[in-house]
Amino acid sequence: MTIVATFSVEYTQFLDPQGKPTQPLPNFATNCEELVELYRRMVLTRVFDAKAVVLQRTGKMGTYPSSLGQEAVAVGLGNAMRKEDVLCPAYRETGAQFQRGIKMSEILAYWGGDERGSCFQANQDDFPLCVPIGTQSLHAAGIATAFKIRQQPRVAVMVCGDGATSQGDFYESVNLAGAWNLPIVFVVNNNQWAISVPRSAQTHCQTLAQKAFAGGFAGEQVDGNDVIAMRYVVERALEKARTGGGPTLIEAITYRLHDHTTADDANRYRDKAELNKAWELEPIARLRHYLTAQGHWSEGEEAKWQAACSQQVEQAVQEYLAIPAPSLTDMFDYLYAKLPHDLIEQREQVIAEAKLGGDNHHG
Amino acid sequence: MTIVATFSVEYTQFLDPQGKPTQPLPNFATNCEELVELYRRMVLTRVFDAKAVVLQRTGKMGTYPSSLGQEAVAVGLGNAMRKEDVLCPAYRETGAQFQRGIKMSEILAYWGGDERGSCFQANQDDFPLCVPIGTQSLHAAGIATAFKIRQQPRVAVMVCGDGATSQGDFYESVNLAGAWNLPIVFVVNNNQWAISVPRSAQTHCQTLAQKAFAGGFAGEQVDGNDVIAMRYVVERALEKARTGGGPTLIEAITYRLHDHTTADDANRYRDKAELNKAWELEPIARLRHYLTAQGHWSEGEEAKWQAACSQQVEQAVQEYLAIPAPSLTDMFDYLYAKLPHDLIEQREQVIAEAKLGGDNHHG
Amino acid sequence: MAEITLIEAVTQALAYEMQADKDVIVLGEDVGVNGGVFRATAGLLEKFGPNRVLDTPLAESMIAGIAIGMAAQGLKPVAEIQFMGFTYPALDQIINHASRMRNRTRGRLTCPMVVRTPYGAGIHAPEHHSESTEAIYAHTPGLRVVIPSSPARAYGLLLAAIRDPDPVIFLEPSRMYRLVKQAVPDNGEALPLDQCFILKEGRDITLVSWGAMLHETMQAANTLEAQGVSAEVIDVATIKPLDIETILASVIKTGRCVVIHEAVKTCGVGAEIAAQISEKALLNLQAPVLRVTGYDTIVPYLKMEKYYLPSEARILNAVHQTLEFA
Amino acid sequence: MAEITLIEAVTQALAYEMQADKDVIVLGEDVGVNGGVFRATAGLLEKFGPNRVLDTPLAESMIAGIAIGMAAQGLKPVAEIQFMGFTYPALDQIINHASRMRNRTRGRLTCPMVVRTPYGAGIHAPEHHSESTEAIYAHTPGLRVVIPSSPARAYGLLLAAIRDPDPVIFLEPSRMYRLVKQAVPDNGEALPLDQCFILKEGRDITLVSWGAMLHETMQAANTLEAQGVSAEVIDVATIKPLDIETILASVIKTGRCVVIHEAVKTCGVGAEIAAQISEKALLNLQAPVLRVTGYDTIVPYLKMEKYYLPSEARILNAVHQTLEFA
Ligand SMILES: Cc1ncc(C[n+]2csc(CCOP(=O)(O)OP(=O)(O)O)c2C)c(N)n1
Ligand SMILES: Cc1ncc(C[n+]2csc(CCOP(=O)(O)OP(=O)(O)O)c2C)c(N)n1
Ligand SMILES: [Mg+2]
Ligand SMILES: [Mg+2]
Repeated sequence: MTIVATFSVEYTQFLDPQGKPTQPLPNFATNCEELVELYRRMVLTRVFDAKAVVLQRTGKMGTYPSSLGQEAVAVGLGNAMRKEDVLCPAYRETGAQFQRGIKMSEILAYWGGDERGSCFQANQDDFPLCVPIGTQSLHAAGIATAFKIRQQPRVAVMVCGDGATSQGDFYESVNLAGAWNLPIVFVVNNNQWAISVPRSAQTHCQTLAQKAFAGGFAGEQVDGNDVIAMRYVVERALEKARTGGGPTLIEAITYRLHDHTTADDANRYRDKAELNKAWELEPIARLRHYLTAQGHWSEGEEAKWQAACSQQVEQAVQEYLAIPAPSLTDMFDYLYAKLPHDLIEQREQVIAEAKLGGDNHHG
Repeated sequence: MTIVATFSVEYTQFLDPQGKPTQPLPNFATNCEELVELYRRMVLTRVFDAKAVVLQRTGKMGTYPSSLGQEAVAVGLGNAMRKEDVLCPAYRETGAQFQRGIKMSEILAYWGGDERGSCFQANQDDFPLCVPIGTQSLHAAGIATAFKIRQQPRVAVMVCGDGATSQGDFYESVNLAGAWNLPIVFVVNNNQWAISVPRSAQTHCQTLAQKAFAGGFAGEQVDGNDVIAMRYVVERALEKARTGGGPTLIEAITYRLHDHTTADDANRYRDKAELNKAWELEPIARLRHYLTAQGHWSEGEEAKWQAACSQQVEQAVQEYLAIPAPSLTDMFDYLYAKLPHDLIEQREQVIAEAKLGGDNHHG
Repeated sequence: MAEITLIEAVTQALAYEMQADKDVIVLGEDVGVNGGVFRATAGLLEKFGPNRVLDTPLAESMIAGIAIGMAAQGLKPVAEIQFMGFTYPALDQIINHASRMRNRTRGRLTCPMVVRTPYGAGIHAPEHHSESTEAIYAHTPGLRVVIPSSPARAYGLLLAAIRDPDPVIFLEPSRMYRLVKQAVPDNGEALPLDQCFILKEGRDITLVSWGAMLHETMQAANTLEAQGVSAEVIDVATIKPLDIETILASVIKTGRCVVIHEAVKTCGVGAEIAAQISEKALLNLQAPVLRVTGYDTIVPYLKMEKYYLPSEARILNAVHQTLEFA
Repeated sequence: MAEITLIEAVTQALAYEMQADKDVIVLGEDVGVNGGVFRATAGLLEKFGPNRVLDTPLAESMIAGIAIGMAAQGLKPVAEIQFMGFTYPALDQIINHASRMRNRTRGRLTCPMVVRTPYGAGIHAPEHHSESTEAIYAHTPGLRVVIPSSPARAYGLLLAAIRDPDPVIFLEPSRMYRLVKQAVPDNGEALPLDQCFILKEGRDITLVSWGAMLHETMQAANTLEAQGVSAEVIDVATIKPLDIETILASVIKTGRCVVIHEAVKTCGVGAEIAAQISEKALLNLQAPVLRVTGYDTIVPYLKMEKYYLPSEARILNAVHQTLEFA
């Protein structure tokens, strides 16, 4: 027997849970203003998130998946991406989407049950949230294929959860990305749970990073609660992809501090002790500790920024609530570029029925 | 950066292309009678295969996928399996199927366009040939799940091609096998081609064996033209699975010496030189060289065995050709356990129409 | 006897049959500790243990595919797919294998499996949680397709589905999961898998529906009663094989028929029913068979989904059109 | 002008449009060096290079899924799936994404892609190579479904499909690939994507069909002509959106109709056509609309497949039943 191939998975972390550097920080992070910016974005994401949950609980919005505790993943990757790159998210990447010009009110509109929430006004290329788990990975691979065919220095970034890595579509995109050396970065938000199924039951892999080996390219782990590490590894992977170096798979290790969605109750299946332990690792306090220790953040600034976030979010909520009802006929008018003849009658019918239906309609 | 996990792929070979041992042979192979048996089975497979191609070419059978050059893969694994194990084949495993009690005439009937070819008379549990590439891997995982639930010391063996490893279903079964520690062996017949797509274009992986790492278990390479190595690694993997050690993925490196099927013409896309080189590695000559060198095989024995094979195959062909036409109503009678009422009329119709249709029928 | 909801009836049937037959295995995403996202499998893990209730990794093709392998070994897998919109990755295994294994092997290998999934719109859920593509399954030879519309029928039909020796697609109208309660004796009695149920007898018109739309259909029938129109209401219940005899007998009696379903109109199951009625009872028809269905669009998100779903008013409108046809 | 087969017309249309529009990209298994297992893409790699003709790894969900991403970036992917029986793994991407992207994003992202696949039985191929499940696609809002039945229509309709700004499922009747030859000018002229074609005018009965079954349907029409029965033959060509107006006009003229397709009967597209005729032209019908279809079974392997496919005799039988109806 001879050994014909060997592989290894690296792990990157710069700040430990107490906010102490575990190794020299990367270049960008020596500039504390950049770090403060990352910090502010994480807080903004959390404030938005809490508000979205309240909107759902008070009947002003539909089901919502909180990204509590996973802010560093989204903010780090969103920050590393360039405008011309394309993001194919799952549904816990609001922190990234804000940086890509997607409006808070758009995201609220989406979860409020309004398709217009995906008609991003300031971002024409990013994909909308993706509900069928893992399917967006192939869209990202297709986008990356287009970049490659047109020789554009752009990168597709796809984000999915730990559960999504069990899907065939995820793997098929990983395999293709390797085979075609596509400019794509896979970010796996390993928040340890897929609804009630723990990471350990999802796969026997020691790391999710090694899923990349099945595509013949590098996979790595990163502390997904360390926004510095997160931004660092994503930026490096983007650069590599942009310059023809091909795909990278990044497993970001973090934790879902909330229920799966507002429709879920994690108490049914999750140990309280595990949750408490996870709180000690969360990304915002960690970076705050570091910035405070460096003298770049204070309680006063915290209070001010919290207030600013609340205000910004509140304004977005007002915008969201003020969106006029969609048109009845939208369900026909955006189905095809041009309404096919067989839908003309139905389109008229929906208008007539709405008048007729009145209170008889399901509510 | 720290390294958190490492992996490697082993390669096993006992006989080199000239039939010279590259390392001490495993126990079973020190008994030359066993080797002669394996040799005979490979030759039988090749004789059958050649005849099947002739049947197709002469209009006596439909499309047929030759396993020329890959006899060691099928014969080695078929020989290692126990009767109570279950085989989920693709369509190039005739050499294994013969050892599992499946009749030559059944296989011919299948390719002759007769469903009864999959109603194996002497093997009630093996799955039929599988045309949708890679899908059988999930059936094997389900069978292994049943073994595990019932605590039976049985193993499911799934065989697929190099191309099949790109399919989502393949990966989903690999992931599940790891997660549930299933008694299953994955054998990838890497014959270097998926119709016209070469192995190098199918995936960027250095080895197909490493696809197992995405499931968190061991993958290994074997010289698939060395039947000794083939039988050895499969037997070892079966033993491991049978005793609760979980899954193994075996990549058998071999070569498709024929066209993809009788409907294909490899000259369109394959280099003659590559084919000629591959002929130098083929499994039958290799073992013959060894056995001859050991004094366990001779030209006389070869001639006798070739004649015996031809006779056995010829008899199977006669059996095949003598199978009476299927019943017209079979397409209804095996669809459900009991014919649903909505099919009664159609079932009568097919009888009536057949009388009526006569020569008007497509043929 | 306590009254139970449709979803509780599903749980009750699962528990009954798991108790009665140790080969019945429940599998799917979150069906274990969590008891299913709708709680259909609540309590089963505790009762039957992790060898009988399998929480799977997140992969629907896998769920269907391993069920085929398990069934071939004589188990009776009952797989849950979390929502019908997530059954599509499983279609290949269902169409190409589950439905064909018996025929392919001339009866040697069989596929006694059930795929359960919540289906239909109107529960204010996100995109992909409102599908009603039962026609795809009804178009697939080798399958049975069953849709209960009451707790009692959910119980009896699910028992029948699990006991059936062939693959059954069992679609549970999620809008009905907790809409009504009913006393359902836990007696293990199955209902026939190939019959319609007449929910209300009538003389003037036949209303044919299934699943959650029976709610609006019954409302319409009651409104019509008050207007002096006697409507017969049929719950198709088993979409495949279709009990066209019961429907025909009713239409021959009433001479008029409206089919109501929430799936899109084009190539929906309503087309098959209308085509068969028109073929076999043309001379009995006093008006064309009308279809009141979801529009040929994608179910709008929750803000507008109510305009997609057929309302009682739309049903009444079609009924009156039919009654006034001349 | 040389006469070409249907498959050559496909190649001609692909080459024309790739030449005219550099955004058109062909992808699929074996479409490159090999030129496709049916030779539909023969010569394209040589002509347009490996950036325009992509040999993919073996994964159909992947092929459909990346086409969506490519299309969103403004490319016009034309994906080949080797046989219709292998489109099922791609259904999730087609139903859940391709058909919905425009609607989902309110027009921001669109999906101008074509999925081409050989379809239908009768070519003596192995299992899974005989599928005709066009009804699944016709039931999916957001798609167009097109089936050519002659070289000229293959050319014109494929051009239209590629140019269409929305996803098109393009089903090529493999039994017709090399059945007839026809002169097809390579002039880049597309045919309308929403119209039926009247292949033969007639007065006594309307025969509606599509794909390879038009072969037997035309044979039957010719036989009928000799018997003094004047049959009008309609090639539906575009299954979705359905040009019911042309069909209705014909049936109103003839008063009788038989729909012929090779797909299974239950919930086939024939049901939709029959239902619409019966709904909109009930009083014009002098006999029920009959359907001559494949049986509700799995297409038998090659030994018996001819008994599955509707024959001319079966069509004639139904026509006479219709003519004699009273
Ligand atoms: C194909 C599919 N199957 C099932 C679901 C239901 N579902 C929604 S989220 C989820 C778990 C996802 O877990 P993971 O990928 O880890 O992402 P997370 O929610 O933890 O961010 C499931 C099963 C779905 N949306 N899509
Ligand atoms: C799902 C599916 N897609 C496409 C095909 C058509 N097809 C038949 S064999 C084949 C290549 C298979 O290659 P590989 O897995 O390497 O097996 P081999 O034929 O080389 O043994 C393809 C694409 C198929 N049968 N099933
Ligand atoms: Mg997760
Ligand atoms: Mg191969």
